Amino acid sequence: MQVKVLLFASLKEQVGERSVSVYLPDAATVHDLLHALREQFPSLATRLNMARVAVNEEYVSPATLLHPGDEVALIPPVSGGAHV
Amino acid sequence: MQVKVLLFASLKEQVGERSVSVYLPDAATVHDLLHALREQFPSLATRLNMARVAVNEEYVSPATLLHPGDEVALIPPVSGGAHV
Amino acid sequence: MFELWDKALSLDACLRAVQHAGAGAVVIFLGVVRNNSRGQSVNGLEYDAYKPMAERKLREIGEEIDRRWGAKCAILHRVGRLAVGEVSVIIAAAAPHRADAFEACRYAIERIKEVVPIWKKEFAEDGAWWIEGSTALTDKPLIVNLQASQR
Amino acid sequence: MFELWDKALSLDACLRAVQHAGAGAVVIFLGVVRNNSRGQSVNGLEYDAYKPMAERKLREIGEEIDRRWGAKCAILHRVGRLAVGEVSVIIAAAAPHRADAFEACRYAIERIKEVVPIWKKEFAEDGAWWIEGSTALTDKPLIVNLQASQR
Repeated sequence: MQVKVLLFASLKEQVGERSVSVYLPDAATVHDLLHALREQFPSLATRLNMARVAVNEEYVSPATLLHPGDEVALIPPVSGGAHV
Repeated sequence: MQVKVLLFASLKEQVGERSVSVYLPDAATVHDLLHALREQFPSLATRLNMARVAVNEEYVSPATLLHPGDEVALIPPVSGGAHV
Repeated sequence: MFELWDKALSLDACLRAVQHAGAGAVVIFLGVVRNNSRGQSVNGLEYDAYKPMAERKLREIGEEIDRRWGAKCAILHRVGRLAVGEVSVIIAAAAPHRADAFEACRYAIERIKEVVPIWKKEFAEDGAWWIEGSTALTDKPLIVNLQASQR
Repeated sequence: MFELWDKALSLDACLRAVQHAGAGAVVIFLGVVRNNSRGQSVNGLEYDAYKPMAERKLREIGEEIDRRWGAKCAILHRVGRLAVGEVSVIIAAAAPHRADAFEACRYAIERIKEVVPIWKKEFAEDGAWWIEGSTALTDKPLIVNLQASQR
């Protein structure tokens, strides 16, 4: 299956795109997705280690199964709220 | 000397005046003033025990000497700030 | 700005008084007249004050907050009669960091209830009561109902 | 009201969203862009966000605050480019009593920095930096200067 992965902040800027597409076998997990992203974008490896993954707007664990049509996002450590 | 004493909240309402005048010997203290007030306004006695005294807009102790022209005020326990 | 007003308080005025380029955090407290107190429904409040001393004490609180937290502070307090929903006090505290702004603002409201000569009268279903003493310091505030005691 | 805006935030809108007759205390937090950070002078900020998830997470914080403190809450957060002095976030919390309003408001800002997918980029004298991770949780936030790392 093909999964679209949303990128934000430094990840978006590094890749130059708001999202990337990754091809995964059926029944792939979030762990598999991260592995595929590291192969496809070696320059992101360090930042991928820091990021959490959200599926359909909820944080998920690496064991979570992905399904076609899922909205997947990489969430670097957040820094909103206030400057202080 | 004659001392004008400002009244607030329940004290003002009980007496029906914003201030009262009290005659005191020279070199009288705040303690003497409270004594004179208790004699002059027996109905205030309980509430006088709860009140602090301010002279020239500062809280003072019973031993403080009064001087002609001092602005004296009786300060019941305060309750401003907010209702909660 | 440390003032007692007999008209509606201005949040904008408080904000303008405290904002500065180094202030990353502003914490504001608004006291609002509730529709109930002590289990009774309340129609409104009246605040009495020793105005010059109250404004002086508010300013002293602001100076203490500046020394302790490096926060710039403004306090407006209503006097006179207030309806339910009206704002009785506004405190704004601006500091470089949020922890200081929160502590400063909280300190201001607690300190007001200890030292600033302002008193409130509650117009409740069970009568009109002068509340003397802070409900924050004693479970049983000293309340004085002159009408009742004069009956 | 739990929203991300790309224009100036409205304090009035937050207040209107939380006020109710039983609320005696309203505590408001404003985050303001400072002119300095990490010892550097700062020209401005840019906030990026995963908007639908961020608004959902803000709403979840509001629901948690309602359950824990009985406080009604509103949160507005800016996205896009902000100049020094502009307001990046407004949190309003209204509760029957002031202790709850203060705790609720403080909790909201701390929780935002943990779970809400919003990120800021600092435009400072030493370059433009994505700040990833909360300065509240670590002394050394993870900062990422893409220009520098690509040189």
